[in-house]
Amino acid sequence: MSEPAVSAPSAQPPERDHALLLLEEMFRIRRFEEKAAETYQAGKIRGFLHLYIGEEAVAVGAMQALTGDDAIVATYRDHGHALARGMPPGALMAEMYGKANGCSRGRGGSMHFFDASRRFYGGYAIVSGGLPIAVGLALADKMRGLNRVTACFFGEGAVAEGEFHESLNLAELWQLPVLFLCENNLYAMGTALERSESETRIAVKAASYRVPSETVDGMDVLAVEAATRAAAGAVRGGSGPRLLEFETYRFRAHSMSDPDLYRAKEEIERWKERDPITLFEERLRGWGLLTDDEQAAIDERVGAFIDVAVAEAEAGPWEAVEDLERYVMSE
Amino acid sequence: MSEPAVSAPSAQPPERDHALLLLEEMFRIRRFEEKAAETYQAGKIRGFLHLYIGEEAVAVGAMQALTGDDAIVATYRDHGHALARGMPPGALMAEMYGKANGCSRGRGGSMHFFDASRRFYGGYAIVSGGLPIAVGLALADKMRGLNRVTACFFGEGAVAEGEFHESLNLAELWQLPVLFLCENNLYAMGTALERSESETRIAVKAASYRVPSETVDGMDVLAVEAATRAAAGAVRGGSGPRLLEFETYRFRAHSMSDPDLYRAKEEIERWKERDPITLFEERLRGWGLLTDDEQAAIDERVGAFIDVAVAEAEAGPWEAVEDLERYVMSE
Amino acid sequence: MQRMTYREAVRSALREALAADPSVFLMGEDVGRYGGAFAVSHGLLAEFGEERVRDTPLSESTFVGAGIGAALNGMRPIVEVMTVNFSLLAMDQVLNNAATLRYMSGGQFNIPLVVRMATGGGRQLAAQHSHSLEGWYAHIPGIRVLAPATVADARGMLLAALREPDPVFIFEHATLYPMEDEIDERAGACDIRCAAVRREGTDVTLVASGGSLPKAMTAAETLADEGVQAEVIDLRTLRPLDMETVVASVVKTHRAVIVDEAWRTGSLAGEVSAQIMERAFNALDWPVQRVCGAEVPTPYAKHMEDAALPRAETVVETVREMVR
Amino acid sequence: MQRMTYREAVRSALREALAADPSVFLMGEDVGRYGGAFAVSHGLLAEFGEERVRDTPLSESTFVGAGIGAALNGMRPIVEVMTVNFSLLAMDQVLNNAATLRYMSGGQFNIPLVVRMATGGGRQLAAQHSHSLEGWYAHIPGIRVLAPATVADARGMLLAALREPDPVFIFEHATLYPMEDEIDERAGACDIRCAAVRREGTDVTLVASGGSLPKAMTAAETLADEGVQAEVIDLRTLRPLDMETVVASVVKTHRAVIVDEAWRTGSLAGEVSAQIMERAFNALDWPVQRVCGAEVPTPYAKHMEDAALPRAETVVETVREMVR
Ligand SMILES: Cc1ncc(C[n+]2csc(CCOP(=O)(O)OP(=O)(O)O)c2C)c(N)n1
Ligand SMILES: Cc1ncc(C[n+]2csc(CCOP(=O)(O)OP(=O)(O)O)c2C)c(N)n1
Ligand SMILES: [Mg+2]
Ligand SMILES: [Mg+2]
Repeated sequence: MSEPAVSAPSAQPPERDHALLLLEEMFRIRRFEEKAAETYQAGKIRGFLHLYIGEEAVAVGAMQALTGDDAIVATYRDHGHALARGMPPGALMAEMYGKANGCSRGRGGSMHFFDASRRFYGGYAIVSGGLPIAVGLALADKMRGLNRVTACFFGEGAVAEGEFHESLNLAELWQLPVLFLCENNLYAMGTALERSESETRIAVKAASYRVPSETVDGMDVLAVEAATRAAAGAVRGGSGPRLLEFETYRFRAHSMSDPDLYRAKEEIERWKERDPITLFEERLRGWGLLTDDEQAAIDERVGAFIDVAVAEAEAGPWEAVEDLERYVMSE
Repeated sequence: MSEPAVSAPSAQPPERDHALLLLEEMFRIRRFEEKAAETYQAGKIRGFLHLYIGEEAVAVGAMQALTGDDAIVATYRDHGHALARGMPPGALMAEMYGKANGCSRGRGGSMHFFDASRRFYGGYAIVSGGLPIAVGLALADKMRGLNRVTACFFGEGAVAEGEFHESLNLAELWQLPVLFLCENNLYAMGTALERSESETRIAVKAASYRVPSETVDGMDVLAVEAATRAAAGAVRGGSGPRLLEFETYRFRAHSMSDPDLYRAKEEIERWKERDPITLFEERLRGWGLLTDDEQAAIDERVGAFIDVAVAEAEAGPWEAVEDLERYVMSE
Repeated sequence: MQRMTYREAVRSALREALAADPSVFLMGEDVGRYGGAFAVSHGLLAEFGEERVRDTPLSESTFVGAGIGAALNGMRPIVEVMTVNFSLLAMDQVLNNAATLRYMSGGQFNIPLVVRMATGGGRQLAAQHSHSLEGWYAHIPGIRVLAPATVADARGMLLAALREPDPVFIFEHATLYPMEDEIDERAGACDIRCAAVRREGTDVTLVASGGSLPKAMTAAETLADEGVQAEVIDLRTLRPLDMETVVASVVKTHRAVIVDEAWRTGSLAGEVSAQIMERAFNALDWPVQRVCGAEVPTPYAKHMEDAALPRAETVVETVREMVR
Repeated sequence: MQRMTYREAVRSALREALAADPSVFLMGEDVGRYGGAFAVSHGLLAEFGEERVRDTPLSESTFVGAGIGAALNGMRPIVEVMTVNFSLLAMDQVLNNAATLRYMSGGQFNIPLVVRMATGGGRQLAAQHSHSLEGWYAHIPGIRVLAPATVADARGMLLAALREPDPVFIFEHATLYPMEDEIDERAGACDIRCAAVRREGTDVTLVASGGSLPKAMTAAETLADEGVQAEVIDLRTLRPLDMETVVASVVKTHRAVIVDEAWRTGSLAGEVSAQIMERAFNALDWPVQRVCGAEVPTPYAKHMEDAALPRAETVVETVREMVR
């Protein structure tokens, strides 16, 4: 049972194409979120909107370690995970517009993206509510003899809920292939981790269920990818669940309605200096893997990527009100 | 944060009168429970009946370390705790008869004994349901500046419930005077601890909340008393909650309706050799603190004690049916 | 035909399902080694092994949620929540996940999950162990709620539930487990869409379900001796409600009494009463009456609990008033 | 008199109670640093400090249970469960402890606890964040359930709840927080036993509460233009129900429509409908009607959510049918 320790920045330069892919995926999320915020201000997106800005390295790095056969369980802060999983941006933007071409036919909105074809089992808006679901998905894989991993993302705030305790115990007790991925951005809405947990080291908590865990620098996409590959490999190997704690930070408020009065501006600024995208760009340039031309090309491709998303959302049809009761039960 | 380790049998002979008191109290519980079982067979007690036989040293030893100002929270297996707390046996037996002179006016039955005058906040029949209540009782004491301990008894089965996790965290986070007393009798109905917990060392679990804990031989009444005195003292000293795990065993089935098919006869026999009452008697005789005459005197007093209980229960009146809705709300 | 108890009928359906479909498995507290708190699953662990008959820790919210997850991923879980009283700990998983995932995903997922639990009072188990919360479950869109009241239904409804693509919650009234009857042990799934007329009558309609059905039947017999022919309807499925059968009867009898063990205020009996008025107002000669549980936490003492629960005599007295 | 929002009215009651009684404290998720998910407790942490305004971890079952325990031991806790949707995680503590301890102990204990929570839909928060479960709470003996629908009640009912010896659950409809009105900021506790006639009328009785009241009032205005005088009753207290006020109105108008945001089947509207029939059957010219939420998990898209929730127009159309 490993003790928490921030993993040192991966020294090895990554393979070039792969590195640029990671960068572009993080970029996509950043721009997608900025556009979502802008569109929200314009009143085209309503309800709750939780941005992933600042945490891109976690979803992007972790998703690289998973195969198309693996399952994903996310939270209401699910845009980054959906994009990193390869869900078409138009289907996501359209979902936030409440259109019928949305990934949940406009019924779920920002907090509830789903994609059966990619085994994206959805964003769960009740904190900790997705953990038992992940345990069950993994139980089914184990009983069916399928060698697949169920990756369950959740925030550090969920750790205080009873379901975290029950789920880690059951997953370990039954040796289920669950990869628990804790996004520790230090706050649950306005409540700082040290004001909600008597023991703030989540790795120590995992150990009390005999679940091996590791604390990872969530601002280093390569570290996230490497740690997730190792953990996912162990889970795939049948040695039961693993937990990874990613130390990260949300650069924006909890949601669009959060005045963000509980964080010191300096703290936010300090973390912004560790912007996962800028950090990675600098390292890539240092390794000579990123040129201005490539940077420009990426910007352009991502810009087009976002334009397509908005265009599809704008052009999408509204679900017919007559279909209000459709999908409550199977036909 | 202490590691689990069965405490060595207390070598020091106890003060004589105190020793005989402990013995007599354990005896009272044993006989009371045997009488309850007999009365149940006779159909005078109905519903669920969970006997404390085999676990007497825990309630008796622990209760010695608590003052009348401290609060008690128990489970549905609450007879031993109620007796050790000094509740009149007649009020308990009458409660099980469903009489108006019962400690809960016949409304609670065996699982729900209450006594406001002794700060006995009741037996809770939803596993783990009493823990949050104990946390709240302790919160009130702390906020009111009262230096009192809230002792919360629960079985090891409750450890799997989310409320155990939430309650230990909150008690430690807010440094509340809660003394968590886990009666580890190895089984939750028919489910053995190792088949319900990935980590069976409850002390290790407590450590993951930074709650200091100790594992104690629950068959040694002196060890239980000593450990509880130390822990209660620490809690009273304002250093936050403590958890004690008492290793014990129930000699009877879970309840009167339990066929007890899940335990090996040999295992039960082995534990019966560690009967807390016989063990203590032998040690007292070894120390020359118990003579045949005293033994006989104790038997006699306890016999009378039980007779009074039954007589009061038999003689007690039935609550008037017209009072069915009384006590739902305050008048 | 074979004589068996309600308990054995549930067990026979479980055994049949486990034997027939490898994706079916049973999970819950003490369903294995202990043999089930009500001995329903007795023997199944020995027969099907630990993989198929799973004892869970005391973690209601998580094993119910795990049942949802397993159902989402190709399995056919049967989750036993020992009693409805403990299901409160899993209520979030029921209402926010089991009932919503299909809809929220725009129909991409469905949850073929069966959850069984014992319900009701009448055994002197006091306030925390005697709840009748079927009415709460019947309020939830996205799930089906069944209440087998006969030995045949105890078996047939479970087999039928296992064919549904969506979550089905089955409430087994704890007082019914020892009830015996002759049933066709080879009969498969039965209908779970319709209520059933358990006794024909012309003067008044008694609507009941689960543990209240025997009380309604007893009342009907007493009334028959007094020359009052009561028609007794067993709702069987509490969500969706089959009001057609109920309304058809009331249109014939012009009077209705609903028997429901739950607390009166906010009970399913109130819903049925309101729907009868909405659909058969002009056919009513008398306001629909309800015989429900008293609005108190269930007391332990027998005479107090008896006073708190609906009784056949109360039903009889209520009807006498109506047909005078 | 002073003009303030519903949000400010709740805050003023909280501030007054915290200032007046040292045993009062506020506890819940983000009530402190964040200022409350709905900014209700904004500023109270600065004013009363961390001891009296306590941010809790995400542990609904335990902080609600802790509220019960603190109330049992001399304190006067006000627990804020951010929204009713999350209260499902604490349902066991509510039903099995808060509602039963006084009764199970034969009256030895009582629980002066106030639990506040936001409720309802209408803000495009989708299926897991739009529940209206007041009806479930109103089913529970042993607790009081309040639903303030006006700015004055938002303040007065909370102050009144703090004088009750037993648990009181207050449901604040999230869409009402910005609502403004002139109220007497020095007015203390108000009555919490009676329903209120918010508008007098002679032709039909509209029964509503909480977030449904504004819809009923709007409908009444539209109907007035058509010459139909609707009497609007605000239930105010959902448990116990003040049916006298409702029945008195129906006896006068002979018609009633109940507006309730909850899913129709098993809604409190069904209970009110059934009780009106039980108590005023002969006064009814028309079956009591209900305008409730559609039986679907609340969808996100605005046009879909609008179709799922009760609307003033639907109430108007329903009444037109009845008075034709
Ligand atoms: C059970 C429950 N309680 C409260 C909330 C309200 N809420 C939504 S997000 C949130 C904070 C969760 O923080 P964390 O788990 O750290 O995730 P993050 O938002 O930081 O990604 C809260 C309290 C909720 N959705 N569910
Ligand atoms: C939440 C809940 N789930 C299930 C039950 C049924 N039940 C009653 S006692 C019990 C076993 C509890 O075991 P433990 O906590 O070890 O206490 P013990 O009976 O051994 O003293 C169970 C499963 C319950 N009462 N509450
Ligand atoms: Mg967080
Ligand atoms: Mg035990």
